[in-house]
Amino acid sequence: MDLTFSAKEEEFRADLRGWLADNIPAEWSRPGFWAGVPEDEGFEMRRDWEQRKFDAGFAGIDWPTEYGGRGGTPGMKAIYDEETASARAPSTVNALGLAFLAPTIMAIGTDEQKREIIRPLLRSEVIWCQGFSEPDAGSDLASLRTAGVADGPEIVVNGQKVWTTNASHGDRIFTLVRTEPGSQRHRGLSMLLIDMHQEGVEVRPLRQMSGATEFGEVFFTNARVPATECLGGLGNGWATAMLLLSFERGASGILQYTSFRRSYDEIVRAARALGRDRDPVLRQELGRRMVELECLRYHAMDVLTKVEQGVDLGSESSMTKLQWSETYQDLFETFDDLLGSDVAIDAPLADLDVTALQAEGFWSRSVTIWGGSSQVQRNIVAERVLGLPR
Amino acid sequence: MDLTFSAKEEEFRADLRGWLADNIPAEWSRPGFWAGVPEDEGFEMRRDWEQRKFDAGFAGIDWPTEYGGRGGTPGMKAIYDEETASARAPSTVNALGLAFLAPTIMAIGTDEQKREIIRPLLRSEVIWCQGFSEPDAGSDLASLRTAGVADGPEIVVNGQKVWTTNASHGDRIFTLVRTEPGSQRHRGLSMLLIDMHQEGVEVRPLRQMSGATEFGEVFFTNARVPATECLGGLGNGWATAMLLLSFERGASGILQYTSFRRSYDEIVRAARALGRDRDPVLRQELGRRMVELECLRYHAMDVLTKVEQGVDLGSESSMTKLQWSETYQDLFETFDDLLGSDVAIDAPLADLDVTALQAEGFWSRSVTIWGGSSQVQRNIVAERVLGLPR
Amino acid sequence: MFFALTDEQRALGDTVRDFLADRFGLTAVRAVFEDAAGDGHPPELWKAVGEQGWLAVCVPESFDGLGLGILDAQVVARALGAGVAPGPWLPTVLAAEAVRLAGSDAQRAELLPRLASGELVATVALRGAGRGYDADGVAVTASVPAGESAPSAGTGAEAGVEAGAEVGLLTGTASPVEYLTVAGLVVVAATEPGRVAATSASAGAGAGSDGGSDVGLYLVDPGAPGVTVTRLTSYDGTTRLATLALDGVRARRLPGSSTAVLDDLLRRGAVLTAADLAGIAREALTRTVRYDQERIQFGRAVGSFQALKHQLADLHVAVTMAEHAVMYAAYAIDAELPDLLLAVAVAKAKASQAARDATSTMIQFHGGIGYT
Amino acid sequence: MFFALTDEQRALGDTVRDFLADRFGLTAVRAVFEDAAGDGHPPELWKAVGEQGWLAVCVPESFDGLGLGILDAQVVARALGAGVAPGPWLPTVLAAEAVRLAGSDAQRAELLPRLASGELVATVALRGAGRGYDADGVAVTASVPAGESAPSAGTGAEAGVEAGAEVGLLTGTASPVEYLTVAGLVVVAATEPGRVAATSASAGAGAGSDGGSDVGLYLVDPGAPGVTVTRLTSYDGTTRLATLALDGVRARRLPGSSTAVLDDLLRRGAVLTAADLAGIAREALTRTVRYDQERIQFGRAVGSFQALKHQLADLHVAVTMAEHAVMYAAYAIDAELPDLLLAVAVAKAKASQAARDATSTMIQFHGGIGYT
Repeated sequence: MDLTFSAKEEEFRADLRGWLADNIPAEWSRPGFWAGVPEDEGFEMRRDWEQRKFDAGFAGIDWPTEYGGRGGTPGMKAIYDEETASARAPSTVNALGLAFLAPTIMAIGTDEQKREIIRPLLRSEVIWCQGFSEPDAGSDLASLRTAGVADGPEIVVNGQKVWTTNASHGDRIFTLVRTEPGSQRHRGLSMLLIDMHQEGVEVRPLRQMSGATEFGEVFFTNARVPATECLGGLGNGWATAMLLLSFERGASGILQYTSFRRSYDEIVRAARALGRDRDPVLRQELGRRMVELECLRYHAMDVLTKVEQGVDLGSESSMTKLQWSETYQDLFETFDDLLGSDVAIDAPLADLDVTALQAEGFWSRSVTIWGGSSQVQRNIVAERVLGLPR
Repeated sequence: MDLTFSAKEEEFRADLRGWLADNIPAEWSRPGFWAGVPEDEGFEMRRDWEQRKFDAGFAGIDWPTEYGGRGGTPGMKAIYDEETASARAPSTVNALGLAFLAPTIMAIGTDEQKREIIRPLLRSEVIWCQGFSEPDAGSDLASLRTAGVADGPEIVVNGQKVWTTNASHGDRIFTLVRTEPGSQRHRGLSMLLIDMHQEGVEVRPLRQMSGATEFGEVFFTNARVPATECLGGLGNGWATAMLLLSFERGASGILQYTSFRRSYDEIVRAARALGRDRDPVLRQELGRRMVELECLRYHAMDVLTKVEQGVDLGSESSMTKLQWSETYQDLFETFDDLLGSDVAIDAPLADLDVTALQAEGFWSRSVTIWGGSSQVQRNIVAERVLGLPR
Repeated sequence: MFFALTDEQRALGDTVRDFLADRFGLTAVRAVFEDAAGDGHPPELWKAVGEQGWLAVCVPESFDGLGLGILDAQVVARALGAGVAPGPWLPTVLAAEAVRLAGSDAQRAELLPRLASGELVATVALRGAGRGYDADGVAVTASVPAGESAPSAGTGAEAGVEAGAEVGLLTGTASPVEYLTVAGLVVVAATEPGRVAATSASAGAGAGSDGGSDVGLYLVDPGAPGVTVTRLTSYDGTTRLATLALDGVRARRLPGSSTAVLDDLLRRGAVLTAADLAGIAREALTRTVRYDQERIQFGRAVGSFQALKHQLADLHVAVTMAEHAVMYAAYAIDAELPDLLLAVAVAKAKASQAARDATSTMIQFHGGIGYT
Repeated sequence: MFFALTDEQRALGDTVRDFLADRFGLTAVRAVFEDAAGDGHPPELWKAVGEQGWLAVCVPESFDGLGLGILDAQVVARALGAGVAPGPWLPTVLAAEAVRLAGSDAQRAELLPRLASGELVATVALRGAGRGYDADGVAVTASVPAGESAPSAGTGAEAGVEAGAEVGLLTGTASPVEYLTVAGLVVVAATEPGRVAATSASAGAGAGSDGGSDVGLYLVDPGAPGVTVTRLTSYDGTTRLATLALDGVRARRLPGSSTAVLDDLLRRGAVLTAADLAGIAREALTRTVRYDQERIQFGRAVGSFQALKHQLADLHVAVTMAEHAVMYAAYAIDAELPDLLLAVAVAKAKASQAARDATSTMIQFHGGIGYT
C-alpha cells in the first residue's frame, strides 16, 4: 500500500494548481455562477477555457505528445481530474469527443483522421456530438434505423438521433448508420463522421425537467458525408462502436468523487444555513452518503492502481458507473429531504443560493440512464463479473 | 365507507372476548412464556387449546355447521382473528390443514372424506402436514419426484419431502406424488392423504437458525396408502394442488396485523426500557414500520370488504403476502438495530425478556420464502395484476 | 364493514378523469408548465371546475354546496393529481373549509356560495418560509387596531352578534403561498399575542377547540393597503407560488378560529395533498407499465425483463397501500375516528414516498432499459 | 499509487483460507456451533493458529512477532471471517495490541511472546452491557489500593522505573466479553476517578495521548479473587460471550494507558471486525452465486432470473466497496493518515451493511426462488 504519487507527479500537481489559481476567475467558483450565465454564452466561455488550457499544456494529460497531449502518466491524469474539480474549473464542452472518439481514432483511425481530427478536438475548435441513440434504439443499439446510401464518393444519410448531448453546439457528429439497406441487427452498420453545418442536418433542442436544453434531436435529411469520413471501415460500424464504448472504462471515479464531494460540502453548508444541521435523521442520511462517497474515492485508487499496472479493467468499469451514479442520485435525494417542500422553489432561500444544487438534482436523474443504464450495468456485473447465466 | 361490524358480529366479539378472558391463563400472555416451554410440551398445550376452543364453539368461525363450524360471516372471522391475536391465544397447531386441506375437501372431497376428515381436523385430533416441497422442487412444484406405484388397492410411495411444517407432530400428510411413472411436469400427479404413523414413513427434524425444529424432512420408503385416500382423483393432483393453494387468499391480513402490532408494541417497550426511545434515528425507523403496519390494517379492511361482497380476490392475495411478509421482516431489522450488538445474546437484558422477539426475528427470515417467495409473488403481481408480459 | 368508495364516489372520480382526458389533457398541462410567466390558472379549466361542483364538495348544502366530506374531496384531489391539473382547486377548497369551520354565519353566507361556484378564487397562507406545518410555523402576528378594544370575553357567546366586526392588524410574511396572484381572498393564520385570556371564555365558537386560541384565521384582501405579493419561480410549473408580506394589514377575523381549527385545517390539507400524490403515483405507475408493455428493446418488450417487473410489482403494492391510507385518513377526519392523527400521518408519509418512488421509477424505466 | 495488497499479503490470506478449507471446514464450524455448552475454542484449531503466526502479525519482531500492521492483520481477519472460524483470535490480538501500545517494556517482554504464540489466550473487556464503544461506555472503576499511594506525578517519566508495579482495585461489570471462559488474561478498561490530575504530567507515556488519562487499561487474571464470570448464551454459536463482574479485583495497570489509547484500541477492533464482516459478506455472496448457478427451477438456473441477478450485482458492488474501505482504514491506522477517524467509521458502516445485506440475501436466494 502506498497512496502517494511520484515526485514528478506531485511536481505536475503544483504546476497545475498554480496555473489554475492564476487562470480561474474568482467569480467562477461562486455557487450558482454557471447557472446564472445564459446557456450559449456559458458554452463559449467554456470552449475558450479549453483552448487556454490546451495552450498552457494542460490538455490531454495522458495523451501522446504527437496529438497535442502532455504524454503523462495515469497518476498525472488522476491529479488533473482532482485538481480541476477542486478548483471548480468548468467541465469540458467536448466530453464525448475526448472520452470516446479520440481514443478510438488513435487506435484504428487512418493517418489522415489522426492528423486532422484529434488536435482540433482536444483544443475544442471542433465540437463533436455522438449520434447513437434513436427513438427505437436506446440501450439496444443494434436495432437502429438511420440509413446511409452510397452516391458516388459520398454517402447520403436519412434518419433521426435523439438524446444527443450538446446537439445545438456541435460541429461534427460521429454517428452509427445502417449503410447496407436491409441488413439486420449488428451487421451492415458504419460509423460516419458527419459535418453538422450542412443543409441536411437539423437540430432541435430537447427541454429537460430543469429547463436546460443540453440534449437535442438531430434529423438527417439527405445529409451528405464523404465515404472516406468513415471510422473503422464501411460495414464495420458495430465493432467500431464497441471499441469506442470500451473507452468509457477510462473513467476512474476520482473526477466524480472530487466534484460530488464539492456538492456534498455545499449541501452540508446549506443544512447549516437552514439550521437543519442538528437534525439527527438528516445527519444520519448525510452520513450514509459520505460512506458511499468515500468508498468511491477508495475505489478510484483501486482503479488507478490497476490502470498503472496495465490490468485490463474490462467489465469492472460497470461497477464504477453503478457506484458513482447511484451515489450521486442518492445524494440529491438527501438534498430534497433537506429542503423539504421548499425544494421546488427556484430562488435563493434564506440568503442561500441553492439553485445550482437544484439544477444538479434534476441532472442526477439522468446519470443512471445515459452511458449504459443501471439496469444494463447490473446485467454486465451479474453476467461477466459474477458469471451468472444469461 | 362504514368501518363498523354488524350488531350480530359485535355480539359475537363480546362473547368471544369474554370466553378468551376466562380461558387463557395469565401466564400465557407473559412475553417469552412460550419460548420457555419445551417444544413438545408446548405443542400438546396448544393442541389441547384447540380442542377446548372447538368444544366452546369458537372453531371454524366461517365454516358450515355441518363440519363443526359456527357458520359465521367473514366479519366474524375477522373479529375472531383480531380477538384471538389480541388475547395472545396460541397459534393453531393445524394451520396447513385448516387453511388448505379442509376447504379443498369441502369443495371436491368425497362424502366419506368430508365426514371423516374435516371435524377431527378442526378439533386438532388429527394433525395434518403438507408434503409439497422436495429437495429439487421448491417453488417449481411441477418438477417433483416422489413416486407412487399402484399395488392392488393400495399405492406404494417412495421419496422425500422437505421443509414440512410440524413434521414431528403430524398424524397424516396431504402430499403431492407422481403416480404415473415417467410422466412429466404437471401430468401424472396425485394428492395422496398418507398416514404418517406407519413403518414406511420417517421424519427427521430440521434445526433452524433459532434452534427450533418446527420444520422437518419426511422420507417415504414403501409407505402404503389406500387408493381411496386420494383427493380430487388419481392423476389429477396438479389441479387439486392449484385449487388447494388458491385458498391461501383467504388470509385477510388482520391476523398478521394484530399479531405484528403486538410485536411492534413490545419492541417499543424494549426501546423504552433500554433508553433508546429518545433516539431520533430509531424513532424514524419505528415510524416507518408503523406506517407499513397501519397500511396492512387498512388493506385488511379492503380485503374483508371484497370477501363480503363475494369479489374473487384472485392474484391480489399476492399483494397481501408481500405487504405483510416484507413489513414483518423489516420490523425485525429495526429490532436488530435497537438491540445493536446485544441482539445476539439469548438472555434477558437489563431486566427485559426479549428472547421471544429474538426468536421471532429469526422466524421473520422465513416468511418471505415459504408460501410463495417474495420473488414468486412479485412475478404474479407483475404478470397477472399489472399485465406485464412473461 | 365497507371499506370502499360508493358508486357515487367512484362516479365522481371518473367524471373528473374523463373531463381532464377530454378537455385538459397533458398537452394543455404542458402549455401551462411551459408558460412560466403566466399565472398558471387557465380560465376555461377553472370555469369547468366551478360548474362541475368540484369546489363545492365540502360546502354545506345550505350554502349552495354538496354537503359531502373529505372522503369525497379526496376523490377529486386524486383525479386532479392523476391529471396533474393546474389551478387553485386545493387552496380554494381549504380556504372554504376555514370559513366553514371557523366563520360566523354571516361570513359563511357571504363567502361559501362564491367559493363553491368558483366565482371567488381563494388561497391559504398558514406558515412562514421553511417553517413547520403547525402553530409554531405561523409567521404573521395579529394586533388589535389602535382605538378599538379586543372583543370582550363572552362576545362569541352572544347569539346574533356580528362577529365579522372583529378585526386585526396583520404583520409578517407567509411563504410560499399557492396561487396568490390570482386569489381574491387569502385566509391567513396569525398568532395573537395577548389575546389568549380574552378569548378563552369564548372558545366554544371554535368547534373542536382545545380551549386555547393563540392562533387566529383572518380574511385578507390581497389588494388591501400594506399587502405585498412577490412571485417565486418554481421548478414545478403545474403550480404557482408567491410570498405574502403583510405590514399592518387590516383584516377580518374568523371568530371560531383557534389553534385546534388551524390544526384541523392543516390535516385536511395534508390528506388532500396525500390524495393528489396518490393520484400522481398511480398515474406514473400506469403510464410506465403501458410504456414498458410496448417498448421493444433487444427483441422483447422492456416490461418482460424481470428486474423491472419486480420493481413495478413492489410499486403497485406501495401505491395501493397509499390509496388505502388516504381513504382511511379522509374517512377518519369525516367520522372523527380516535386514531385520526395517526391516520393522517400515515397517509401523508406513505403517499409522499409512493409518489417519489413512482415518479423516479417512471423516469428510469422510460429511459432506463429503454434509452442508453 | 499502490492501493492493493502486496504479494506477501495476498499469500497470507490464501494460507488462512486454504488451511480452513482443508482442516477446519464448515462441518467443523457447525460442530462448534451445535455444541452450545462447549467453550467454542477447538484446541487443534488454536494450536494451528498459533503455529502459523496469525496471532503474531502485529507483535514486534523483538517480541517474537512478525512486526506487521493492521493492514496485514485485516487480511487474516477477512479470511477467518470468510471461514466463520470460531475461537479467540480477535480478542487475543486486541489484548496484545493493548500491551504493545500501553505496556511497560517488562510487561511487553512478559506477555507479547506468549500471546504471539497462542500459549496465552487473552481477551478485552472494554465496556458495560448496552453501552457505547468509547470512554463513556466503560463500566468498571479503578481505585488505588488502601495503604498504597498513587504513582506520583513524574513516575512515568523516570526511565527504567518498573511501571508494572502500578496496581488498581477494579470494581464493576463489563459485558459481553468474548471468549472470557477460555482466557488466561483479560485487558480491562476502567475509569480512574481522581487520577487525572496525578497522571496528566506523565501523559507522555501514552503515545498519542490527548493529555487526559481518565481511562486506564488493566491486566486482570480471570482466576483472581473477586472475579465472577457468567456465561451468556448467544444465538451466534461461532463465538462465546460472558459477563465479567469485578469486585475489588487487584490488577496491574498498563502504564501508557489513556483514553486516547482506549480509542486507538477500539479503532483497531472496529477495523478488524469490519474485515471479518467483509470476509463473511464476500463468502455469502460467492456461495449464493455458486448455488444459484446450479439450482434449477422452472427448467432454468435460478441464477438466470434477472431480478436475482440485479440484486447480486448490487451486492457485489457493495461488498467490493466494503473491501476497499476496510483496506483503506487499516492502512490509515498504520500510516496515521489524517482522515483515519472517518476511514474507520466508513469501513465499519459499509462492511456491517454489506454483511447484513449479503447474509439476508443468501438466506432468501437459497430459499427464495429456490424453495416454496
